[in-house]
Amino acid sequence: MPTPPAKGGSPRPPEPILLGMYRSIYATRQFELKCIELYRQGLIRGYLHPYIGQEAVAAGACAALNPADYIVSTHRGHGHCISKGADLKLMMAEIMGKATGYCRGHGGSMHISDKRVNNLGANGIVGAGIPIATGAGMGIKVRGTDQVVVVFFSDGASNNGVFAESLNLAGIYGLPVVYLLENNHYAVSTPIECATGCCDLAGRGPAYGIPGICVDGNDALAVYREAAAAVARARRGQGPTLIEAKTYRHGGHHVNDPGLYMDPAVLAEWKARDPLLRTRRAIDDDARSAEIEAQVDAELEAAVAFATNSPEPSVDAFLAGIEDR
Amino acid sequence: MPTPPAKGGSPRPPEPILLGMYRSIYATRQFELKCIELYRQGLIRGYLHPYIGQEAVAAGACAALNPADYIVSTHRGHGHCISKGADLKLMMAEIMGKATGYCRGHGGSMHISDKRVNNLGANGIVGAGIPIATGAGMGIKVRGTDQVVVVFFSDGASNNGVFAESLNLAGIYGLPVVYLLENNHYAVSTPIECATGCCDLAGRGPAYGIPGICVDGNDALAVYREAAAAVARARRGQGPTLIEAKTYRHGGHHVNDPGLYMDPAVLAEWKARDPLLRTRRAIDDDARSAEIEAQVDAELEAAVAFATNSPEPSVDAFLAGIEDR
Amino acid sequence: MIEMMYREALRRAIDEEMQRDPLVFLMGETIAERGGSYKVTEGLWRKYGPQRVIDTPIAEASFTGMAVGAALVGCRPVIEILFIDFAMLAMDQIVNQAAKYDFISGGQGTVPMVVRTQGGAGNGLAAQHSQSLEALFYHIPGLKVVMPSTPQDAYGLLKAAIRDEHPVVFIEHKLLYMTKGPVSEEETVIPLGRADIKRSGTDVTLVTYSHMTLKCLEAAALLESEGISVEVVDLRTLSPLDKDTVLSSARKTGRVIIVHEAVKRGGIGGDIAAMLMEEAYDDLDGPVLRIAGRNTPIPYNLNIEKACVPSVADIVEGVLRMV
Amino acid sequence: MIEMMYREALRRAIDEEMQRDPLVFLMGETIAERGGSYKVTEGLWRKYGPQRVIDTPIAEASFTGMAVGAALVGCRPVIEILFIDFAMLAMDQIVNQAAKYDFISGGQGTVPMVVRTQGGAGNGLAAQHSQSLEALFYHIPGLKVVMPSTPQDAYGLLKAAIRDEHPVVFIEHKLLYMTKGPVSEEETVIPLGRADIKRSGTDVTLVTYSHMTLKCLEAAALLESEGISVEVVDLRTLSPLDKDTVLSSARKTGRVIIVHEAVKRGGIGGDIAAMLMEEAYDDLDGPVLRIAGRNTPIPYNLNIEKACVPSVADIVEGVLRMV
Ligand SMILES: Cc1ncc(C[n+]2csc(CCOP(=O)(O)OP(=O)(O)O)c2C)c(N)n1
Ligand SMILES: Cc1ncc(C[n+]2csc(CCOP(=O)(O)OP(=O)(O)O)c2C)c(N)n1
Ligand SMILES: [Mg+2]
Ligand SMILES: [Mg+2]
Repeated sequence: MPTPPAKGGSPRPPEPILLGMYRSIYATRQFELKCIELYRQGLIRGYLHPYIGQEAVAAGACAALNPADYIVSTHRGHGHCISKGADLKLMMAEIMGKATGYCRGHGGSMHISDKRVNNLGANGIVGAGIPIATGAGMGIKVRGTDQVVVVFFSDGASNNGVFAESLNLAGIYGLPVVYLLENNHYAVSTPIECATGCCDLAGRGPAYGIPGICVDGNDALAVYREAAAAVARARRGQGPTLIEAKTYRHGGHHVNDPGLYMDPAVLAEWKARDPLLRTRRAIDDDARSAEIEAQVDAELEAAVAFATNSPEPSVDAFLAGIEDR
Repeated sequence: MPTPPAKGGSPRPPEPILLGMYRSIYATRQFELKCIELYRQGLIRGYLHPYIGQEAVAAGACAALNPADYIVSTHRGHGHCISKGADLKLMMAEIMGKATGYCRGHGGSMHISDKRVNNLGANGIVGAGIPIATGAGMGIKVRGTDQVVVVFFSDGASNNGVFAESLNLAGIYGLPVVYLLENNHYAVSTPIECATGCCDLAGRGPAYGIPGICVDGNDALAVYREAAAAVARARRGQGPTLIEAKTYRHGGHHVNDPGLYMDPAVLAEWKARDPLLRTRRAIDDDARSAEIEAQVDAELEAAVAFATNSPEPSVDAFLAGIEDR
Repeated sequence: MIEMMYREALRRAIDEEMQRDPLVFLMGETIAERGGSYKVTEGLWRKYGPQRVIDTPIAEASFTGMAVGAALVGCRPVIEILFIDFAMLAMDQIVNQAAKYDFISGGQGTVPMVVRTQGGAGNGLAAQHSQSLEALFYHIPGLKVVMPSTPQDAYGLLKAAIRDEHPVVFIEHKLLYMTKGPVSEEETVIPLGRADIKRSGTDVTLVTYSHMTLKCLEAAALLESEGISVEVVDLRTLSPLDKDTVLSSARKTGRVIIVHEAVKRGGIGGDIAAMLMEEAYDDLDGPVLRIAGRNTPIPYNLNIEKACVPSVADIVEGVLRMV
Repeated sequence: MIEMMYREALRRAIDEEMQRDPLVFLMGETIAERGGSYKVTEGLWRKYGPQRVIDTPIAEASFTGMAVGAALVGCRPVIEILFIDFAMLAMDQIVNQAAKYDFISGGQGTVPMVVRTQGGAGNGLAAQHSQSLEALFYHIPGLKVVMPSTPQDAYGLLKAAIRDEHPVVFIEHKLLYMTKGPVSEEETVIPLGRADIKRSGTDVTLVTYSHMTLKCLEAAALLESEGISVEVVDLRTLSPLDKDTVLSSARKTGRVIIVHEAVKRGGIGGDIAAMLMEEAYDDLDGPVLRIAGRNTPIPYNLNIEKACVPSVADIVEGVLRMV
């Protein structure tokens, strides 16, 4: 049986953790608002899936990790990427398709990875990161380090077969993997209630032999607490955990989806529990939060300038390198 | 929570059902013993996976079906095939690769299907029948008939992603499908305890929103009872059920596997609960059972003669028909 | 003729077939109330209800398998796999099940299902949403592969695909959905397996299909002004392949270039080139050439993306090199 | 040289690489204590323990994905997918993940993994256990494809595959496991991408690989007695393809037949034929021919199974038709 979300407020984590989480949340929010603006201006193309409203999940989970720990992300990956410590310049350059981006302009929003901080990357195939993360856990075991992997994915992915297979595999081998199911209640426009007869997604952990826990995904402190506990277990060799974090998108599936199928009343409720505001409130020190915000704003401005001024990839150089693939 | 196997004896089903089940079990047993003999003589080739020891599952489940209901089977499919009403002549001819076989010699043991009795067939890909059965259920719904599908598969398949996906799909759409998980405790030589951290396989039903029930798979009467209940629910439009039937192979994975990895003591225990002997005991009328046995023996003898005397497929005719595929 | 978008033509085909045959039904992700990501199924959910226009969870392997099962019990499922890249999740059901059932069962049952899917580069969707993977299906006996280039062909061929007794992989192109063209007013079924000469010519034959047909036609128009007469053979159906049309065009012009967007290595161009060599060697004035996708995954950036697939200029240049 | 079975040569390669590099590990179904269905991994579980020789549940999609992840964190996983038919379950991870990571990430990470698998007809295992599906991998940029025909090649190429920085699909053949041949005593790594001339000749070139190499050699021996000198080029690695060796043999003999077991339509033979036409047209004395698998799933019955794949007689006859 999954643990229900904790009642009342979450205990305060150490101050630097709290501030770090706020930094992640604020940076993700501002970064994405800027991306949407650039998208509307035609400066970003392709698919762009905002994480707005869900930022506490990535911020809380990544706050529980060491730099050497791994994450595996999704098509909705900006928050994971930033929370794990991405350089906004390289991210923005990638999303604008520039040669200076994380992936040299090959990847775009849906494919950013960041080797320096062990972010194994986003993925355009829903669910595909789950076995990859499981394998990263196996690799850690083979190499004998004490690293941990957190893999993010959402409710839609949890109905894909690789989710079940991977939980099962991680359970047998006792792998150091935390499966972080961000239940944002939708897969594109399909509500989770229409995609499964069992909405207790955390309950699928025990069905495959691993613990399943449910947490308020809009509460960064709560996510941090559960993630830290799961990470600690994994690091001690006590195996994987499934954490379901309940959350909600503040908008449509991607930047071009108005999300008209979302019930405005429900959306308003979730917006009232905006993880950004809640975390800022938890800091309860306007000077500290303002300081973080100013830093992020400056960083973001620099990132946009860097990306804007960066060159496109060279076609000739690109073509020169491909014939051996 | 899955229902534990019923304690004590099962209530007696109607006499024709009981006799029919015994006929299925006895015919499957004799048919396979004959196949093994023919295999040793080099008259059968390829993979041959005996169902010996598990016959009560197919017999019990198929006894709960109408002729118009469908079954979907596996690589270990002789029991399903016979219990659904196969003609032993056409089966034996197929397994001997003859032109007169169910599949004209194209399929062999692993691929027999039988359109006349709505057996959609065995499958060489573990787990692949599960979504196919789910789709048959959807087809029934679209066509508006009151048919039901029973899909057989084993513990190994239940760790494959299509199992989870299919339960989930059947749950959402309320499909008339009974998922009959024959837990024979092994996938080839891998014990189920090594293949999952959660050996309560029936418990995976609720994780995907459908009921999960556990039954003694060596007790044909118990299997019949649970299958009949699940089939009745499905026929009434009350959706799918997962039934886990616990059973055991009396030998190795296939005809060439001595199964040395099986614990002889455990095997002896299961053999003591041989479904054939138990069902014969349930009939408790030596004349009736002997009559059935004599009928089957004669049928089998005729089947072997038929298959032996049947021609091989013609190479020329075969090649003439293929270039348009 | 009525002017229609490619996606409207597809929708009309599905609509007419659903109307005609209550055993036709649809499954896919967000194809119901939302009408599909490319709006092909728009309005059908309202018209035919949730029993026949069915949203699925993200479970390509299993809902494809469901189509196999539904086909086996007498229905005619039409499923949508949103990107052909995602069909990789369903390969077991397509390759090992759908394609083989009729054969394995000794003819006891066919699998009349259609997998509608979509491929190609051109929108900055990067390496996992831009592939051209038709060659993977073309190689599998038991599968038919259809790739229409015009609204009329999309319409008539989808109807034929739905009526076919065998599994059909029906591959649309993301850059075609919004293209317009005339579609016949009266109901029309275009038989599978017949190529269409989209432009007659005498000097060079371009054998092509799907979106590249448009580029070949553009190239042919440009070449005409240079006095070169180009024939454009649109295969429409890759499998079964209309060898006769390809061979007779090749015999007429003596010069053939196969143009496809898919990666050259292992693409279907090689197969057609080899077939031409085997069957029309003496009628050829020189080697059959291939103009095809570069040997790389498709990148996100639009400039380098563009460089990965054949352009009109590449085709013009190829023809000029040949004559 | 030591006389060894193909499967023993594979085992020796894995053993030496596991010994050399603690980051090499194995995953697959019943490969550990049981040693694998074809006995390739026999004894390795005992030697290297359950941490490095790992049995998996029947979950091809996810354990293949696990190999991708393990490779990304620095290991060198070697997985076994027992039949290439079952690789259809893992196509997303092979095609969309393993093959693309290096590219998508802009070079931030390679995926040094080996998928060992096995194909081909010949044991009455029917349509889902007998396919030759190499063409599906050959078409995907980012994948290497290796198909050795001899114990020595199996040994040396598997070692190279394990050391390669990129994903390698290493395809064995069920009829080769028990074949014997000399294997060098000293450690030998055979670089990927180099074909091997298994027999020199001057009249006709047979381009082939895997089990068909043995049939081509048999045919060549028979033809010699008729005074025809046949060169047998064993590709060994399909991708990267050793064009140079193929081209120079073609230029030498002027007559080429490509022989493979896979279905002709969309098989790699077409690609090689087209390449030869594009690059060596003037050196050819006539069309490049293909002798390949029939256009059908493989049936169970042994007689008709045999009729589906090229025989020595087919090859002999093809050569005789050509000279
Ligand atoms: C295998 C696969 N099927 C379908 C898609 C198309 N698609 C992209 S995002 C998405 C919804 C994913 O839902 P969920 O897993 O809940 O993630 P969320 O968008 O909520 O973050 C779909 C269906 C895909 N990318 N991959
Ligand atoms: C997808 C796939 N993987 C592997 C195999 C090889 N294989 C054949 S039977 C079998 C074991 C199946 O175990 P289980 O599902 O428990 O069925 P049982 O043999 O016990 O009836 C395996 C691994 C296969 N046929 N298909
Ligand atoms: Mg979601
Ligand atoms: Mg089993």
